[in-house]
Amino acid sequence: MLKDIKSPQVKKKRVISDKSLTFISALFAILAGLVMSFILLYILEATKAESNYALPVQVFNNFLTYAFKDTRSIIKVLYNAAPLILVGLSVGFAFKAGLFNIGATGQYTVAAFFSLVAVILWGFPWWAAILVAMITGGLWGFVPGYFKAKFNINEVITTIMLNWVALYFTKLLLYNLPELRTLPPGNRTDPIAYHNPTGLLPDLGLKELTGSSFINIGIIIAIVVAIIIYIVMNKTTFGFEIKACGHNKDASIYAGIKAKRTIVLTMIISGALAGIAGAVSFLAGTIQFTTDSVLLPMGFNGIPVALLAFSNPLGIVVSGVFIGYLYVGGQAFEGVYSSEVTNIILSVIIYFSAFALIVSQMIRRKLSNGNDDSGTGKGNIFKRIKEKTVSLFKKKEDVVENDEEEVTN
Amino acid sequence: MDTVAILISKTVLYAVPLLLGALAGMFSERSGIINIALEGIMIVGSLFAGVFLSGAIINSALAENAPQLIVFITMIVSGLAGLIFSLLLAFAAIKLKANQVISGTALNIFAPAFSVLLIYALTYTGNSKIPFPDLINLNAEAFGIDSTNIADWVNTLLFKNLYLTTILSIVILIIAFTVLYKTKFGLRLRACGEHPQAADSVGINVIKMRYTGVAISGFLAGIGGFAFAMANGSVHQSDVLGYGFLALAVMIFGNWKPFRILFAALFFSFFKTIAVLASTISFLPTFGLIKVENLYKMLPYILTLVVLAFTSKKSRAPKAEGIPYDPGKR
Amino acid sequence: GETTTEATTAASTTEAATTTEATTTEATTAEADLTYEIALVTDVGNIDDKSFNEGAWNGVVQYATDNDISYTYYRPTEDSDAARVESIDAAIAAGAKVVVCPGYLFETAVYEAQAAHPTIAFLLLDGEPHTADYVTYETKENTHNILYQEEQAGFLAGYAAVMDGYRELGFMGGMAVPAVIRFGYGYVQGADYAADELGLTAGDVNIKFGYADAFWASPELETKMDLWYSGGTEVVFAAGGGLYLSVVAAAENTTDGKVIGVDVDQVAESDRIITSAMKGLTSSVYGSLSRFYDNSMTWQALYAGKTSVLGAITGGIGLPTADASWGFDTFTVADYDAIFALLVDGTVVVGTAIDAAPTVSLVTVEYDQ
Amino acid sequence: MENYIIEMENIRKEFPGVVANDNITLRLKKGEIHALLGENGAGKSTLMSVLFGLYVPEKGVIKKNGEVVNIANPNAANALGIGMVHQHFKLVEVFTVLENIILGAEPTKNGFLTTKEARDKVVNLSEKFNLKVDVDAVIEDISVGMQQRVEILKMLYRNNEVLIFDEPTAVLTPQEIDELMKIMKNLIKEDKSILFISHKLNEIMSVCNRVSVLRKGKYIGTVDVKDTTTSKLSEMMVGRHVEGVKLSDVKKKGKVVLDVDNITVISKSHKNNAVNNVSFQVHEGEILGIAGIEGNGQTELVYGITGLEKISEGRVLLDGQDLTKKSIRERNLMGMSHIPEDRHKHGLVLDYNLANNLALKKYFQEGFHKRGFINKSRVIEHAEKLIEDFDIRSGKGATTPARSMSGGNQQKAIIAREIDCESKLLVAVQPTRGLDVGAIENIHRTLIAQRDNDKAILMISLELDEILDISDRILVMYNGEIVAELDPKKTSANEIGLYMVGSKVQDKAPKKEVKANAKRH
Ligand SMILES: Nc1ncnc2c1ncn2[C@@H]1O[C@H](COP(=O)(O)OP(=O)(O)OP(=O)(O)O)[C@@H](O)[C@H]1O
Ligand SMILES: Nc1ncnc2c1ncn2[C@@H]1O[C@H](COP(=O)(O)OP(=O)(O)OP(=O)(O)O)[C@@H](O)[C@H]1O
Ligand SMILES: [Mg+2]
Ligand SMILES: [Mg+2]
Repeated sequence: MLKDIKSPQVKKKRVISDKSLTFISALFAILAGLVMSFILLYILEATKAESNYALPVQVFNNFLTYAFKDTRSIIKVLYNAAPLILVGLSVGFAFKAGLFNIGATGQYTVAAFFSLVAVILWGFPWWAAILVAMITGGLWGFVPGYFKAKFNINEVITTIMLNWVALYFTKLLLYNLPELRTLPPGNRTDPIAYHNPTGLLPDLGLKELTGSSFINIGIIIAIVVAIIIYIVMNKTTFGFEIKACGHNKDASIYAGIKAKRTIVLTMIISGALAGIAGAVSFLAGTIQFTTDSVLLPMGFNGIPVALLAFSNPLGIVVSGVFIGYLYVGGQAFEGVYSSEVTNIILSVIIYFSAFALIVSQMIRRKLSNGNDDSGTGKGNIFKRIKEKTVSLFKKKEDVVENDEEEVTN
Repeated sequence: MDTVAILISKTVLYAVPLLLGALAGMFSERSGIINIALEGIMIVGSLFAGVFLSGAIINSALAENAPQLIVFITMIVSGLAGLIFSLLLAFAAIKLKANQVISGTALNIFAPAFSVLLIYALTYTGNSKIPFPDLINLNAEAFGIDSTNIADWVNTLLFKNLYLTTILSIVILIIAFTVLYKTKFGLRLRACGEHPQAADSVGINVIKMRYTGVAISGFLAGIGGFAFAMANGSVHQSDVLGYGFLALAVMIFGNWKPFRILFAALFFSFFKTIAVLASTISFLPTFGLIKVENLYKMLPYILTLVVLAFTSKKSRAPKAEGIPYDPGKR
Repeated sequence: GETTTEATTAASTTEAATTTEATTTEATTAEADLTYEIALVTDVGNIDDKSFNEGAWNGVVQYATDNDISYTYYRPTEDSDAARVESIDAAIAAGAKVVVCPGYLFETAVYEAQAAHPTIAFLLLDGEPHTADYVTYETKENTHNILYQEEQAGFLAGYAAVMDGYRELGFMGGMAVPAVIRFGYGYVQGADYAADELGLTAGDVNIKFGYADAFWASPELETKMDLWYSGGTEVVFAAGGGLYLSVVAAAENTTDGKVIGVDVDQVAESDRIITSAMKGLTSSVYGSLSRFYDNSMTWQALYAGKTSVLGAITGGIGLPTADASWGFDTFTVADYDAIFALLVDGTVVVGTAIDAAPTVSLVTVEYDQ
Repeated sequence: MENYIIEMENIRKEFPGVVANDNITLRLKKGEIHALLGENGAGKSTLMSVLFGLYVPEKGVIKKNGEVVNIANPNAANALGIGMVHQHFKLVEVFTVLENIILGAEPTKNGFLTTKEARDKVVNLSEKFNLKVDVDAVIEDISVGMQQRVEILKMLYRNNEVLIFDEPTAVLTPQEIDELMKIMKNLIKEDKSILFISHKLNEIMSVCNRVSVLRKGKYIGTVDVKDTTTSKLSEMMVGRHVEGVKLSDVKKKGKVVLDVDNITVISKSHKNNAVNNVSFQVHEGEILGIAGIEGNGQTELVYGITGLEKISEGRVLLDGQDLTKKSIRERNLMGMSHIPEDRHKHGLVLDYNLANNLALKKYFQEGFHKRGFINKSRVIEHAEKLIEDFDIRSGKGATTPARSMSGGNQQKAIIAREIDCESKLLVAVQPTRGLDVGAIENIHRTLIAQRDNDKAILMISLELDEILDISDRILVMYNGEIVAELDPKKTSANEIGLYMVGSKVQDKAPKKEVKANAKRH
């Protein structure tokens, strides 16, 4: 009865696999971001009274090579990457369960604060402080999870609300815990080393060696956690349940999965991950918590990290390092233009990654409908993708048909 | 008395950007597109208001003679800026069927950076602010009332924080309501947000409708951004301090309905104002805490959560929101 | 002298911009290799913070422009000593000969950097190099520190206000950081001193005292200021970068609310600003840079490893006395010169302590909770 | 030559990987009722969607009254007087009947909606063709039958002369069907022309003038109804001879397996109880069929039994064990299987592959995981076995994404999974919904086989023939209550129909007085 449907599908798979497709579209997005930013630099230069078009080229070149100047720059990249990866995991983990945790920043903030309380006030060692952070972050994640499960309130709203609650909550505590800020001027937490060196993330003696204060085991923690999450997601029954809920809540309930419980658990874990990120950031002993703190951007940066990796835990490690690089390399723009260029790159990348996969799936489908020899050899794929994309924006029906295997993240 | 007057007038003042933002969100979501980019769009609106004011008009005679006209023109400018910016979301979400939340997030990251860079392109400094020339708010005199003849608190209550945007936002609210419920466009827009296939089957161009919905959204959010900047020390500072996200909350809180949104905006704004005054209003307890205002600042958010929890049963999002329209799907 | 440079500093963003434009382009065409000789590293935030960064930056821009020297600024990637050190290194790598570090936040960073880069000159504003734990203080030969006696500027503002007949005063600081606190406490002492001089009785003068926790305008702050003014406050000392926007806005909501500006002569910003507690941020940077270059790019003995304290004596602080900037009715320039003289010759000593509120006899200060 | 009002010539429409319509030619005479017959996926809906301008064909021309016309979108179709009642209704649930009817053709006075004359027009139409509707009722509150009448009114309101009905009878009672048939005849009198899609041959025989048959997207032929028979038609449709399955033997019922004791389920959509003090039992080796019009509480009854919804009163016992308080998983483990009504909502995780879907009720059991780690190879083996046993066809076997499978095969997969659980009780809701005769036959065989080796089966269906063919016992549900218990051997579709609409109530059935439900009829 269905041969007519069957056979073409088999053909289609020969064109190009899902994995490589995801990869290609991510690359495509990144490329787009870089190109855009380069053009932007030119425009900025052009607006000047006397433009010097050698400048953008140089600056962009600096940007691309910035982090490879020396070991310290590379260390800085990894230093940025560690929390980015962890927050990315937080957001990505929730995505997999069909939840948009825009509140990672709130969870990150609260957890970071309590990790500092743990080391400064309670004299905890770093690993214990990370546990504290996981718990507090988890709590902050629990609330939206519970609201979603119990009242079916959109987690986007609850998490946004809780971000602000987190901000004022931590401020209030910081003000009322003067023991945290004994050194002048007294508007920021004391350096950890000042109270409790065991609270600092170990640097394995590399601080001396490299002379960089940005080195610590944060990146290792991040990678280990990423691997754990990957295993949980793809190898365990729990991961099976989470993804099932993410794809189709009703079906999971029907199959006997406790969907509500799963949602709450997911948010708790997601919060805990953001929590680890907070601890890793602040236990590095570099930044401090201040009374004028605004919503910490790090929490939001997790979103692009996750999106760029299509929420794949291992992919997140890569995208985390990549975006970590953007922020370090972005300093090349400072002074000459403005480091905001980095965020432009970032936003363009996310913008494109929002539809890159879908578009490329459409393209693949069109390829597969075309003659069979299609897809042999990547180069020719790209050629086709190019010409198809062009046609895509012209023909109406083309855009219309994508019902199979849409990514739900 | 004065305190109360201030409380009320401020509540109204800061409800305006929320109201506009939430109405913006409403139009987009009623057409089926989740618009999480309100924050970014508001920033762009405020940005172009700043550029326009500091650039074109600042030293023209108009400014003295017809300040309110300037305000009005600026509203249009910021609205159009928001509209154009929002088309980026529309294109990705409607034409390319991108995940709407993701593309919205992209816009939110883009806007503030873009603002700084535009200012850079205009001034070659890394500045992030454009101060507005002080736009006269509508004082009593503007209504031919001599403010010296009326009680101080009345003056505070009515005129101290009255901007053209305040009045026009009420007009916009009423228009929004009429358009949504009393016109054929509104009926079709809502149909697209509820059941696009049905709309399509009776010959409504869903794509066009959704573009329009998002465009209106962008226009209103842009104005909202201007209203915010004007209320906030009348300066554009490449940031709307999260009011875009709050507007989103207000919209949901208001159950995607114009007048409930008005209520929600006032509710929210009221508690935000209370919180600010906390440290100065004597009758609010301090619990022996330093900077207790931070405690009260949590209030509006927590209260919103509580209210949402109670009203969640009744709350009902447009059915097709967030789902890319796909005629093939059955 | 001071006043002239002060005048130029008052330039609004746009003007400052145009001056910058010229140089940026020159710099780039001349030095397409992206090296900059004078570097400023911002503590946190941007060079338009209407505070330390901006004041110092304007000094850099002006000196570099006048003398056609390449310059730029760097923004640390995060609010940490490590990042500030990193930016300093970056600046030096890009050819900086002198690095301007505005703000006490740099104390630890400069402590490290001055040792790491003995051949590079550092100009540290509002602080002195020390270790993170505040145990060891050391200023090396290649570093020059400038401290400002904000308390004196604040004192003059408070004194002038009360002498001019204001009784209900307010102080809104950006954040409880040393410079701001000194402004505030000086302001309180000045008011108290005036009250005593006028023979007022306790409680005649009241001061509301608070911090905004931010150097920028916000709806919250404006609302709060509205309440202060409507609660009877006549004049508010807005000591914190961009937050004056909110204070002025609130003042303009009242019929006769007044504002006192900070750092630079801000009278141009609004007719509600009656005076400004100035400190020669821009001018001192300008001055130091010129001395540095005049002395073949090293600190001369007078400054090398030394801290200059800019106050009444050096003319580093004060109120603007030009007619245009003089917003007082009964309080005259002559009165001002008189009290100023007392500060100079040390008859009047303003307390500098910032860890505890100043003890006052007559004014009642209501510190924000 | 004949005067055709519509001619579709050599239409070709492709979907990704599917040729839905392959060079199909269809001619509709003025004033005739023309049936379009075919299996699932034969391409009927697609062809009609092409005529209605929803899809643009790759090849072929459409003529109206002899001239070639271009139907790019539904507007164009409307302009040409072509209207369509869709298989899955296209109504905005939160809108009123009137709003839905005028949507897209709204009367306005200087920009503003003016519903006055629209209302009058609708009321007239509904009287003229006696299509009873409550103009101001909100769609989500009204019965499926009324929703369909709304769809018809939509066409009439637009003065369409060519009317397309896509599987209109699938959801109706015999009475409603007769009603619809009358309506269609009236419409012809008003010289409309009708295209009528159905799987049901007897309907076609009763009203249609001619039949065109499609198979796997290809055009098979067109015949006059008067010189053909149902068996000829079904052969044309499926390509082989099919005879529906019927229960032959009579088994004596074994011990009670499912005991539903006086349960009540509160409705989500309206204030009355969806299920009202319902009691019945299902025995070993019997198929108990529950008949009823959609929306009379069957869905909620099943939810109550399977645990998808809480029951407010009463108990449910399985093999004497009370499972009222038990979780869904516990119920499954205690021996309850469930073929859900909505295969896309409940039955499958469409984005999971077939293997995972088949493991949906096993993954947590012995052998499928070791200490929480899923045993992938085991999952695949298990899937391959079921695919083999139940002949589930799909592109890439075990790893095919469920979404890309056909309705029929998706259904097979679900049934395979549920039967594989070897539960004592199988709750089968709409087991053959929208499937073609071939698939139906196949599934009915499976169900009967289960019954024959002493499983208890509770079957809920809207298809009366199905109920009559394979039930040992029939209950009829109306307005949340059981209104009749019947013996399939001794009753008829018509009798059941009368109970289904509540116009006949049985005394021997456990009966409560029937609450009038404002929201219905
Ligand atoms: N939106 C779509 N996307 C992909 N394929 C489709 C789509 N709609 C239909 N098809 C394919 O076209 C073929 C014809 O589908 P169609 O719905 O016309 O069949 P049908 O005869 O109406 O079946 P049924 O009796 O179930 O309604 C099916 O095999 C299906 O695979
Ligand atoms: N997204 C799709 N892609 C490919 N084929 C599809 C798709 N959706 C439906 N089909 C095909 O269209 C035909 C009818 O589809 P559908 O899902 O409507 O089956 P159905 O039996 O009609 O189910 P229902 O009664 O729920 O409509 C089936 O052959 C199915 O394979
Ligand atoms: Mg069909
Ligand atoms: Mg069907």
